[in-house]
Amino acid sequence: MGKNNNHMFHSLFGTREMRILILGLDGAGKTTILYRLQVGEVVTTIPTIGFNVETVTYKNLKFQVWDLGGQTSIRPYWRCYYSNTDAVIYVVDSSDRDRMGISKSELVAMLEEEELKKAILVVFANKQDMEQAMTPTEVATALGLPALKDRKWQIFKTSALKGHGLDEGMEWLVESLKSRQ
Amino acid sequence: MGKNNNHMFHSLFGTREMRILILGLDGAGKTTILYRLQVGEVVTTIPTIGFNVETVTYKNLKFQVWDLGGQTSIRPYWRCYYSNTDAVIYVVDSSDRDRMGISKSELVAMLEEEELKKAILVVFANKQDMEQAMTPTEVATALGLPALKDRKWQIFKTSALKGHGLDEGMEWLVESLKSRQ
Amino acid sequence: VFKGSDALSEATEMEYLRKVLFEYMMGRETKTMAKVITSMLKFPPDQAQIVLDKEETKTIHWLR
Amino acid sequence: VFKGSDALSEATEMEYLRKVLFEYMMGRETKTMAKVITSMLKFPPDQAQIVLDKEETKTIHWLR
Ligand SMILES: Nc1nc2c(ncn2[C@@H]2O[C@H](COP(=O)(O)OP(=O)(O)OP(=O)(O)O)[C@@H](O)[C@H]2O)c(=O)[nH]1
Ligand SMILES: Nc1nc2c(ncn2[C@@H]2O[C@H](COP(=O)(O)OP(=O)(O)OP(=O)(O)O)[C@@H](O)[C@H]2O)c(=O)[nH]1
Ligand SMILES: [Mg+2]
Ligand SMILES: [Mg+2]
Repeated sequence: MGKNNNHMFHSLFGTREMRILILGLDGAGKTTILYRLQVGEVVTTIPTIGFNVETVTYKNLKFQVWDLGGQTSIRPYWRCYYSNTDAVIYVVDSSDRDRMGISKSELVAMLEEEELKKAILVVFANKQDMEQAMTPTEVATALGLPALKDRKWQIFKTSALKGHGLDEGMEWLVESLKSRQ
Repeated sequence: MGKNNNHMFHSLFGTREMRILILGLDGAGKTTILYRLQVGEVVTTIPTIGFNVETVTYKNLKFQVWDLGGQTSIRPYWRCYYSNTDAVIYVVDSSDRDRMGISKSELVAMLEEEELKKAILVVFANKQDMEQAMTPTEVATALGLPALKDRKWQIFKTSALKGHGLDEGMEWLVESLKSRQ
Repeated sequence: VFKGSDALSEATEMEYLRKVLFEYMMGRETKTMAKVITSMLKFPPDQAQIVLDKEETKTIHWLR
Repeated sequence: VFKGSDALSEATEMEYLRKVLFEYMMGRETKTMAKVITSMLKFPPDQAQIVLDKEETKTIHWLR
């Protein structure tokens, strides 16, 4: 490969917009995370009936990030957004022990979809600032992550409110996407 | 006006597509009439949930004819089609005495709409082949047609099934549209 | 729509909506279809206006 | 949609549908929006396919 080719490759890579979905139950903190990533601040949110889509630039990579509403009645339509998705950020409210089972079912159903076969999975065990929060290990077990096959995944403890852990998660994601090329 | 101008006027007039709506209660015979006009035959119909739109040529005039479904729950959306309408063909099942009052209310509500202010009204007292059919005069009275103000209208007795009366109605309509220019 | 009416007419409205949407999505009579859609689904007036204005622009574009 | 669920989630679905339709009608992300619309309104599979194929064609057109 000559110099020119190499240059073109990088340039293409540098401009290709990756598609990322932020999924998880209602109230998990998805919208809060999207705008933390985009504008670096905590914004006031209302439940998302629909979606937010923003362009986020991270380490020279451009992401088209979709934050989909997580309420029960509109969750069935997540699948309409799966096509061409490079990675899923799955957000869990670590303090919501009662709904950890539901969160797991939704995750499992999602990972079974053909269109997401090659998507990288980042789990954010969010709301770690809360006292009753489960640890990332507990969350990982509750979601059945260790049993996952043929899936590149990682879990991070985060607090979207305090801004903890998001950078670590994004860094891992960027490296994973790069090494996947 | 010179010859050329005159020619252009006629040519414009000749190609302008008039917009006609066929309205009336469900089962009145609207769809049957549309296809009688277009293909000259009685077609088998099912209740129209939506609309049919066809180009009908009559006496060198081109009409875009819309036949809208007349069931109660979709009647409220007739008004979405009113814009730029040149004429309304209002179809009544002359044998359906019980619903003549409803048919009148719908007609009155329609004629009150600003967008139809200049539209010509042709009423087809349809199903004249049926024994219990009201006469055109009875239908006209039941619909309150004689009381209409600022409206060019005419009623015709028709049988879409037998193909009676439609030509007379269309002829009057064409002449009215032409003289309106 | 889909409220305060019986199951049968609800089914009719759904079928009607599908028909109108299909035509809209196929690019046919989009101005008229847009009116029906925004009306059936009770778009807030400002949003309906934005949609209808957009349809007007499309038409003008074609005419040029 | 709009069946067998309580009034609250019906309202949510309606709002969701309006949002998705608005985006579609504004010409934004129409491929994805078309999937949601045909899925929410339970288009018959053949009609959904026609709509989605049409969206594909639009995209290819743009790319050329
Ligand atoms: N304590 C705490 N609260 C958080 C955290 N992240 C988000 N929240 C709060 O959780 C609530 C829900 O956050 P959203 O971002 O709107 O949740 P969502 O996942 O987008 O919810 P839907 O749009 O309904 O799917 C808000 O009040 C947030 O401020 C966190 O890390 N810690
Ligand atoms: N006897 C008789 N039957 C007629 C006549 N015109 C129509 N019909 C019948 O009436 C029935 C309803 O006719 P359609 O044309 O489908 O009625 P429509 O007004 O389109 O009804 P919607 O689509 O539900 O609004 C059919 O069985 C027709 O064959 C007529 O002049 N005489
Ligand atoms: Mg949200
Ligand atoms: Mg009909």
